Amino acid sequence: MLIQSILIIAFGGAFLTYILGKASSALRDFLAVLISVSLTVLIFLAYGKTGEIAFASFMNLPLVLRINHLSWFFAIAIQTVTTLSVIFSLSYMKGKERVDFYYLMMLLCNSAMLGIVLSGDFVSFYIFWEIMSWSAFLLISYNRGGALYAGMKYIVMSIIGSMCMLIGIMSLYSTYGTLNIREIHDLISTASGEYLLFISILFLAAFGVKSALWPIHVWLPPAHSEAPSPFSAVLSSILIKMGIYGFVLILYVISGAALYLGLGGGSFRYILTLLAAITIIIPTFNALMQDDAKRLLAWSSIAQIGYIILGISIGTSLGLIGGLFHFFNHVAFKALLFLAVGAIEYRTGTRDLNSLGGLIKKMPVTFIAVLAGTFGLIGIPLTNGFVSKWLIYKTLILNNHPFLAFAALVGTWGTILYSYKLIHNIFLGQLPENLEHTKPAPASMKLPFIILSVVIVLFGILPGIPLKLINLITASLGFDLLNINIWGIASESGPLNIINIFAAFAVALIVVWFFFLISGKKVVISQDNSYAAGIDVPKGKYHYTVDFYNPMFRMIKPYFRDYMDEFYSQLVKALASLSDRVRRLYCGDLGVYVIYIVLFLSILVISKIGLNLW
Amino acid sequence: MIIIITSLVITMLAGAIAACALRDLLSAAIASCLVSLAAAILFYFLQAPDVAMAEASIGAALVTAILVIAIRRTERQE
Amino acid sequence: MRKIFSLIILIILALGVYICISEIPFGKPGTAVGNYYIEKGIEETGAVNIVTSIVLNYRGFDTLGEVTILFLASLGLGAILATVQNKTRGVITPPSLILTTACRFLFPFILMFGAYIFLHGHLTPGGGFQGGAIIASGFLLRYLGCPQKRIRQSSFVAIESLGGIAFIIIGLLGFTAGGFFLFNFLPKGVANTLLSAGIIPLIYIAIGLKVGAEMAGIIDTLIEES
Amino acid sequence: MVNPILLIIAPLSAAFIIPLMGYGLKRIVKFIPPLVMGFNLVVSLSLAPKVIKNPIIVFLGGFPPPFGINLYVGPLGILFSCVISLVGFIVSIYALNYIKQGAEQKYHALYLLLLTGATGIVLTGDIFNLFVFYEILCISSYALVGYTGEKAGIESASKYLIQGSLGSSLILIAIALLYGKFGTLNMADMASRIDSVHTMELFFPLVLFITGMGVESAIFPLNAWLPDAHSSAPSTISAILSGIAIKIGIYALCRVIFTIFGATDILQFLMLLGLVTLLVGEFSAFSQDNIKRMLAYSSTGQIGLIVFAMGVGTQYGISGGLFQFTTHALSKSLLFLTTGYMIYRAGSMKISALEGMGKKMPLTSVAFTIGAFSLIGLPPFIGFPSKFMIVYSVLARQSGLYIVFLALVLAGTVIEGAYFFKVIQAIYFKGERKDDRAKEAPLSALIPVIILVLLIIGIGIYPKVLTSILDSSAAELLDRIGYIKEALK
Repeated sequence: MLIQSILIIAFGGAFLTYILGKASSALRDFLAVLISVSLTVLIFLAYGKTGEIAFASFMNLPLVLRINHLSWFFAIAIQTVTTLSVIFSLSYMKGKERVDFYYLMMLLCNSAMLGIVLSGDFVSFYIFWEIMSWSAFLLISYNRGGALYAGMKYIVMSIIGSMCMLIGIMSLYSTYGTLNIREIHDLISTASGEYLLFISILFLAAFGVKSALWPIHVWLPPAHSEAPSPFSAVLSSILIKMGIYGFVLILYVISGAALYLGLGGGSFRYILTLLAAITIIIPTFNALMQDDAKRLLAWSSIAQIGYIILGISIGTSLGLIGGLFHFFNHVAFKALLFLAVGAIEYRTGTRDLNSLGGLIKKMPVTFIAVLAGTFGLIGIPLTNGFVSKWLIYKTLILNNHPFLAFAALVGTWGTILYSYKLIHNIFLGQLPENLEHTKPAPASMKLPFIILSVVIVLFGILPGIPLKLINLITASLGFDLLNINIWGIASESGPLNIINIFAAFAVALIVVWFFFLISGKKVVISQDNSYAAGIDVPKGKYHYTVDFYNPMFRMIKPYFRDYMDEFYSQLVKALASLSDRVRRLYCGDLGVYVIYIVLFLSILVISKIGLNLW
Repeated sequence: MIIIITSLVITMLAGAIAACALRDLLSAAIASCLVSLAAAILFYFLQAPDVAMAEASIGAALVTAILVIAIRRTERQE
Repeated sequence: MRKIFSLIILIILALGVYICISEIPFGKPGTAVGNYYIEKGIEETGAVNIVTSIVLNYRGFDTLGEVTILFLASLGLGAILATVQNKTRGVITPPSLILTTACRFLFPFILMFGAYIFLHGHLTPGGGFQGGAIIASGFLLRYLGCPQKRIRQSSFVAIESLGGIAFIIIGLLGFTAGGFFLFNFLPKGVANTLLSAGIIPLIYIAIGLKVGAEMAGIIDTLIEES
Repeated sequence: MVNPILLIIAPLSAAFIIPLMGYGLKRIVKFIPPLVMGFNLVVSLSLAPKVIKNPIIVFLGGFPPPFGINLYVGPLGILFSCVISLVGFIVSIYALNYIKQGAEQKYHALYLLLLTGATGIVLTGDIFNLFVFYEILCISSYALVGYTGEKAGIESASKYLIQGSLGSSLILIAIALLYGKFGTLNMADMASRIDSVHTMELFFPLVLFITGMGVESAIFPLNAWLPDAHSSAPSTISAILSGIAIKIGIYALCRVIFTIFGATDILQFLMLLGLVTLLVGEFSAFSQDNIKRMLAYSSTGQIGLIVFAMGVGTQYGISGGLFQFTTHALSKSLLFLTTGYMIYRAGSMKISALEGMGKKMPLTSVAFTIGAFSLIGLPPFIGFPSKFMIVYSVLARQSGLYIVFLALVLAGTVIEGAYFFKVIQAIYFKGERKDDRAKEAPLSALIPVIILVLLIIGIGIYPKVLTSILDSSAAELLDRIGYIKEALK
């Protein structure tokens, strides 16, 4: 009953918000927040519940909703981010056009995502999946201009993905006569290896598109950067994670670890981990080259997805825990970063890294938030990102994957570089003249920052809280329960104790602080000092955030073009010219049309007489 | 009997080819009238007087008249 | 190029059709239904002309459809031409006196002949369509011979519609009387007399008038516009 | 019980009456089509439950089947007749205010005759009668395409006429050949005499049938008339042509192939034909900048999908094809109706002229979006269950070749999605951000649009309303023996 009410409130609330928005905008804002918050509460209440309810039927197939640890875990992440984004939107969307529509699509997308994780059979999964796809499309296109192209790219790739999924689902249905996930899991052990591989590849394509796995990631950077910022947060932190959910679903819930590891003689796993490693490296360095803050974050999202998939695809308990935990952490810090960039864009009107700078004094709370976010992103100890990355490294090392571990490490170096670029170009350095009067972010934007920052640090210090739940999830997927305490993992296969790290960190901090204390008094060094040798420079002209990392670009640029994107554009161009050529068959000349009819008739006749085809 | 039928069929064929080949539309219309007329006679010999009557009055007379009127509205040459 | 191409296709098609048709035995028609019509036709419908009995009784519904097609043709022509607005009338050379007089003289006879054909449709070859066409050719002659004289379009339209409605009403009367649409509910009468074959003469009258009006209407529309 | 003959007679007699009303009753003429189609809709719906159990055979003139003409009112016929009268009803409401120029009365009469023809085709049990109604359908559509009197309309109407009559003549020859062979015109009787062996005597008529009916049902490469005709006709007519007329061609084709010939060995060919039609249609639509031409090409694609599903040849596949037929009838008429007033307001058929319509005509734009989503097959609209059924039926054949076919079909769907989403973006997110005052379509246009939207969403969420009639229709198509038995009882 609880699950049904969650979905009913989610969908009903979305439409109610839209209708109410026609009457009063204040009421609409209030309702949107109310619905999101109450959904969060409801989902919280559902913690620990497991169950399955058939709520309707579609083409003689029962549609089933089910809740378990896995779906609760994803649902709470979804709902938290949406709630925070909606709160963020209150001031962000003020005075823009079609705000009713914006809220409708935001809440609809949220409801669909909740539906995805709560559905217990593949038909409802697919239905919610598609609703999510098109509502996200409408929101990505919202900003007009370049957003149209981004939306187009997104929806076309997403349809291709869902068509693959449709084939996969229908194939399962025609083979097993049921689409209930639990029943399929019971039946699938009888499947032949080839069939399982076929299904897995189809689902890999479907979920890979959504989670932006290389080489089918090209929709993501434009879509994330062009969407309205609150929705970028939703896109990056949870919408693409629906692909991760799908991976977990198909690899562990449906097939189970044993079957998955044996898929195609183990080559499937091998290819998946390889793809994940590529997904880490290439996008990381692409992110480095971006000048648009949101595009940078978008590329970074792809790279982080690579970590998650890498963790999941290794196929051990620790890896899965690491992957799922990294998913959760990425939700937190990527949502935070996108919202922060949204706040900066809201206040300054730009997100071009070359024209920002020195905002640390103007927007201190935002700075702290971005700092927390980037620390998490890099994986600096005492943030949650550290724990999950630690777990993933540990898995890779324990399972003898030196190259993959190296790839992950390279990815982290890159992450440090672009994170620094982000934080430096926005907050440090020289404040451009036109940004002198920047106001701090409004309260409704600060609230999400604070909450998410707290989450990042809290789970960095006390990783046991989420790990306990994740451990339950992996246990329900057939892995052994690990011994988890509040500070980390106590089992011998991957010991992790935050207290030790905390202690080491504290000691280091004290030492540094001590040296800092004894090193004498504080000298304020003006920008002119370090930059122009004390001579006055005209303000605004020497903005040294422009072309950050320029020497490095020159080095890596030839290797890190987005080859896949170019490939797809060529493909689309070829298809367009083909379609133009096909269209020319209808040339408007009646004589030719009559020839077509005669030709058709003669082909039919010949196929019998000459070729004896039928 | 067979001679009559054969000659009628040949007339029909000739009329049809002429209707296609002639560039003067009026002549083509008359040629197609010839086809109908021959067909009507053919029908009569094939013991279908009802069809023959219909063919004669509609195919030979009315359709030709309509074609001629239509040609008068447009151009005479193809 | 295109001509050669289409010629080649046509030759191939002709060859194919020839091979197809050469395997079909012509001249030996299957007569599953035909024999029944010949045997039982007069008895069941009262019409001596078997063709008529088939056209109007066994397959009366087809005839209704065919009548509708004709109706459609004139309606469609009217619809399309009604909006085309170029009434640049060519100079009409008045026909000679002899022609005019002959037309006037012949016109009623042609009408009468047409009426005869559709009235005797159930007895002799012919029927509504043929009679109607002959009537229309009378009108054609009149238009050619005396171009000044015109008949109001609307009267043609009215006759068309009334003819169609009459057909349907007769059908519906059969439905109420016998339970079947187009049921031959009237007494069959004695074969070979004018008042026989039940509803067949009635329908033929309707069809004859209708077809005549339609054809004449089409010609009228075309001439009007030219 | 209402006699199904009324389904044909009512619109026919109304069409005959309309010209008589030219004097004085001119105003009420336009209310006749909605009235008659409403009546037809009620009759068809009331017949549906009975027909699913037992088909109704109606003798015309009181002669039993092989000798007279009969109507075979089975589930298939009633399904089609329901859709025809539904779409006809909705479009005729739309036409109340939309049709203003030209010979208005004649338009309404022609419109009714078109629907008469369509209903006649699906209900009749006699091949020649089918041909007669087919001609009624075709000729009225020729006339309606050109009825506005514009040059483009007349040109495309005459092209349509020439190609259509070529097709009709082929059908006539085929019927003549069959009649010469079997001496009967009744479909059931003919079916009972056709041996399962395919000799040349049967092959040639079959080929002629496929070609002839392919012209009307817009199978590639016989569909060259379609884009011209659909784009130059008034929007109501485009909706009817696309929603009904071409589907009737498919019906006739299926009736001939499945019921008369029982030709299961050409099903794979049919699938291939559908696939090619689909791909060509979608590709051509992809590079269109004229919205109506785009919709027209998309109709070709959808026809391809329907033919493809019919070619699967299983009960489920045919149900899926019929479901897709319903989907397309509803969605495509919705699309044409909504674009009708958009074009009227924008003054151009270019897609770029529709920019900013989301602001100017919000309801119409939403309806357009829903129609497009439904055609692409997105849930929760009606297009989804139909696509679901088709995909399932193909995969249920468990054959590698079929999976390749299916992948190509779905690739076509992706292309379709691409161009529809482009239009949706143009409607909502392109153009100046001017605050134009909303200038919505009139109420008489909104009501039908809203009805269609409700149907699309309703059936999309609860497809069960259709499944029983779809299943029994598919069974009727597949069960030749049953058909023969019922018809010749």
